[in-house]
Amino acid sequence: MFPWVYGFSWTPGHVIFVGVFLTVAAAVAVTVFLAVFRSVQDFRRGKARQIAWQSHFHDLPASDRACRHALTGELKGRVCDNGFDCRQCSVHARLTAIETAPPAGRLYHRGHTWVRPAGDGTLLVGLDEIATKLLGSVGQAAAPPAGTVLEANAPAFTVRKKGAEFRILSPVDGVIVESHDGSQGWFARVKPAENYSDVHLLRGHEATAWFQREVDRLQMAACQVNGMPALADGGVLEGDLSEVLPPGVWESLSAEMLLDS
Amino acid sequence: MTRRATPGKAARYGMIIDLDRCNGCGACMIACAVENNVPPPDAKATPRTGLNWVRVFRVETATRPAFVPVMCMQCGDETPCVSVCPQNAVDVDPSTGVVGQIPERCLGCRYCMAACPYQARVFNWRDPQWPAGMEQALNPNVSARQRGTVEKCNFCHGRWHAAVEAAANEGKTGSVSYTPACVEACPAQAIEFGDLNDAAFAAKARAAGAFRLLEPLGTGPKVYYRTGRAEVRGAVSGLIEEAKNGQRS
Amino acid sequence: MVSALDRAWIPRGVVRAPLTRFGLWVGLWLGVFAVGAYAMYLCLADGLFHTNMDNRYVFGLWIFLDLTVIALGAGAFFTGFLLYVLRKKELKAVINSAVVLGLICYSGAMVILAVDVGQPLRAWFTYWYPNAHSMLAEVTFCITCYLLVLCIEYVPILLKNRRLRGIGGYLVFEHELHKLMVVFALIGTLLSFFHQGSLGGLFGVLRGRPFAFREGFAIWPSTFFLFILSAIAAGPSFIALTTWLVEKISRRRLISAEAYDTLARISGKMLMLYVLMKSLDTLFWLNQTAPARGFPAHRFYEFGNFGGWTLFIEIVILGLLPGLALIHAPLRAKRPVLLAAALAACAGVTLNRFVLTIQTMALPTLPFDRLMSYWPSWQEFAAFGAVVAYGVLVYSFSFRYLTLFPQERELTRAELMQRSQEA
Amino acid sequence: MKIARFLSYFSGLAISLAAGWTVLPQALYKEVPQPASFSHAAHTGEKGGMQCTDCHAFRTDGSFAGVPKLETCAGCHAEPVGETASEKRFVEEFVKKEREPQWQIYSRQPDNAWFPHSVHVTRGKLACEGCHGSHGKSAALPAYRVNRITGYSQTVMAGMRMDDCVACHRQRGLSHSCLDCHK
Repeated sequence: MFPWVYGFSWTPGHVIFVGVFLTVAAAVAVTVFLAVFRSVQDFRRGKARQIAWQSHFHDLPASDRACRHALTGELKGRVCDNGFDCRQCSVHARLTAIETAPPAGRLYHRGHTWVRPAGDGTLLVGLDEIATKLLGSVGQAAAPPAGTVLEANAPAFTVRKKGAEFRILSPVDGVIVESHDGSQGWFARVKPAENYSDVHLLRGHEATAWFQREVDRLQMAACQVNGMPALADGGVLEGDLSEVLPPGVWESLSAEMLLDS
Repeated sequence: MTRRATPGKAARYGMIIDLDRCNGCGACMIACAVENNVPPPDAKATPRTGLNWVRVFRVETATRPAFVPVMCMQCGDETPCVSVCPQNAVDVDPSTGVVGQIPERCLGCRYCMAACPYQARVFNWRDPQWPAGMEQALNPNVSARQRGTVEKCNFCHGRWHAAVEAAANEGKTGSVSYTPACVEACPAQAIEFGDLNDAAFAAKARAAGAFRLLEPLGTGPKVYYRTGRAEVRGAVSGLIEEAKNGQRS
Repeated sequence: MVSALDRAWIPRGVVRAPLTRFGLWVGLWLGVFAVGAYAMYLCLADGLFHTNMDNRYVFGLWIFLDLTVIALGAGAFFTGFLLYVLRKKELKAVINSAVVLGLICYSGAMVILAVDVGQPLRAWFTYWYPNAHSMLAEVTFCITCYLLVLCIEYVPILLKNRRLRGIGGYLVFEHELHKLMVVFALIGTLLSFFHQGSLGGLFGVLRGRPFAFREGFAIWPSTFFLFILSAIAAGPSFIALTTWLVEKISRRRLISAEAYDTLARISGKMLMLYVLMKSLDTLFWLNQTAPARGFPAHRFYEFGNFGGWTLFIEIVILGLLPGLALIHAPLRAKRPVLLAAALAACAGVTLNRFVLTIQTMALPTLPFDRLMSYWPSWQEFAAFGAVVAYGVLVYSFSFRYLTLFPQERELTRAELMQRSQEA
Repeated sequence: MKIARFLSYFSGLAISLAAGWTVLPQALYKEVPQPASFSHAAHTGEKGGMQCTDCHAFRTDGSFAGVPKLETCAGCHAEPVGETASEKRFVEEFVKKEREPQWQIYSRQPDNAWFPHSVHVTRGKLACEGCHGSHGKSAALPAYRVNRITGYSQTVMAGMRMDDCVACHRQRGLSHSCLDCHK
């Protein structure tokens, strides 16, 4: 194969044959090397987390990636391609340009967490009703300790229940200043980051529409289970869902709701 | 680059087998096996797994049967086995015209065997074994082959080596002559061995009644057959018109 | 403990068989594998006399099946080419499965080849002292390179596993590798093109075997191109067929009807093209190539077992008919028709490989020689069984723990919804 | 910090390479002692004045005899001719007892290689040094280290690998197909 190996000759056939092979081998090696190199670069530039989330996000079923403006009916059937991060979304910016009213009450993240200004410059972060129904109360042990840096859309902490594991996504950028067991509805008090923005969070009638859809999904899944309190108005879900739903359905449903595919 | 044969000028060794003389005794097969260190067949060997470098076929014809010894034809043109070998274990020796098969380079893929229209190549399906003491009687001029490699007739190349060495020992130059074992052993003297570059031998090979096996394939075999019987030529040569002639006569 | 671990590795939102049933399934195939591994050991440690191959049948069951699985495994490169290069998005539904199938087919073929050659420890000779004129050298180079490419293509599928994706930079590497997948798709296409062709060329260049020999273009005989065509015609059919089989065994729905339709349509078109070319080639060979070498057509087909019917079945029954069924939209819309046609297409390629290997070996070239038959030994069957078992095991584990069919989750949910509405 | 990491990386690499370079050959080869010590230098050149062919002779039929038998040695060394202890021991151990020394042959070729000395030396007029290097001037026999797998000597004299044979044949325009040298 090489000039120094017995039997090699500089005939066109030999040269083409070996040349093509070495080119292919080199191309494969270079491409793999490039992938490794780029991965290292991503880490250096701190893009690793964003890439990981985008990758997760793209694996979600299309129905789970519905744009907030599709939920409210402003747009038809739009699937989000920004990883639920409306802060960089031009469509969102265009549609909300006229909206000036300051947000009131809770702002919801698509991973079923919420944020509420505590009034003293900090933010309270908690699990919403659906997440609580699915997981029960989180407990102090699971909540992240003070000093933990949170990044929007990145995992904030992990909940284990009935052998299943779910990671809870953080709704905001910031640092936890106080963690709580969730008994009062919130699990962390967060000092927002400097570039804190809440435009990616659902509010007002968006939140209502989204919440309604999520309840519908739960209802749909719950319908097949005997003895499940399925309420026509979709308002209240009774009981601990992990007890009522069959384990497979409960885990799959919880994972989808919490955006943990 | 010019290639010069080691001693003297290049030869093109060939054979002429007289089918009218061959009586199918099989002495050539035995002499070949002894000369070339072919191990005796094991208990389970069949004619299809045996290590025969030369095989004598019995061919039925319209009259009485003919016997056809078939060995490697040392194809001269577009040698089918040489181009297919993936790792150059087969080549044509320009100084003798013999197709060389080097078992030590052989992978045992058997592609060359599939390529050979004469089925002149055999494979070592198992480890070669000799009865106790018989290793002492092996021919030192021929190296024994390993299991998993292909081997075939090379016109008793060990004898050629011996002839070259003997000539050098005597300080002689020029071409050497030697006789393959099968030629020597044939009691009917049906096989003639010679150099096709030699005009007299070449003329004999191309004389009337001579033919080669499967000539239309274009492999240029250097083993010639001759017979005076048209029906034998028809049944053996593989030529369609010959076959028709053979049936008519 | 084990079941918790098992559960943690299964992708979210899909339903898999209980661990015990999966264990039984794996155990069954491990048994098949063990028997075959023993047969392989016999051949490697003792010699190839354990097979029923002989100096006439130098290629037997193994080479025939190797050629077949490599042809069927062509679905991997062709799907990759259609998806990444021609941007046929519908095929995203099967690409992962196709890659795993390709990996299994190629690695399995390599394992069998390693047993089949007499001196496997000398395999590196082909790299060190290659004969550039040999089709087999080209096949060796291309297949090993392509196996490497398939392994690389398998990496992103593996890294997307639910547990592995959480580890360090796995997902980032997966992301970067996936962005470059078009390079591998192109290299894979180039390599596959050449080795599928060279496998055909392997027989087409045998000038000493008029039954296999074909004229061609430059250094490539016509079988070179026919093998490529037939492989890419059967590849999508094989993927449709295996997907259906996995659906039946796992009792899940895995891909949409549209994905089936796309696979069938592509397969049908390529099959029709192949049948046309194959017919032309056969006519030319029977009337021109073979007679010129002293072998009129009737000499090939005057043997009882290998009569002209093989040609008819190969081209018409297993070529033209499934081709017609697959290009006709209303026909292929019927699932049983689609599956039967896909099966016929795969069988047609299998028969083609059988004819070129076994029939070529069976037919005598010397006019005074005769047709010979061959039946593989149990070791040959068992060794191939081991490769099948290996493939089933790799696929089973991949299917259980990796996302081979991205549409499965949505289909599962739709199914659950439907069932709940019916209840 | 960075330097420390580099250092640890390269020292690790160096240790691995060194280990691979030294340990592996040690494991692959085993040393076999020669039956007696022998100095080519003492016999040839100005000191001994002998030619290679005086001991490594061609037989009367023209073939090459290889390493000399005991009788050749005994021709001069029936009694010690010098003062060295090794010679004395050789005479005591082998010559007196008529015990043939089993020399290990550095230049032993594989069974399938055909190398006639007469073709190369008598006819081709090749000098011994062309293939055997300066073996004839060595003061002591080098260690004979045999490959545990192949059974061949590790120290092959200069110019005795297949590549060397082929290169020489090519250079001289001689035939170099497989069968020219393989049997």
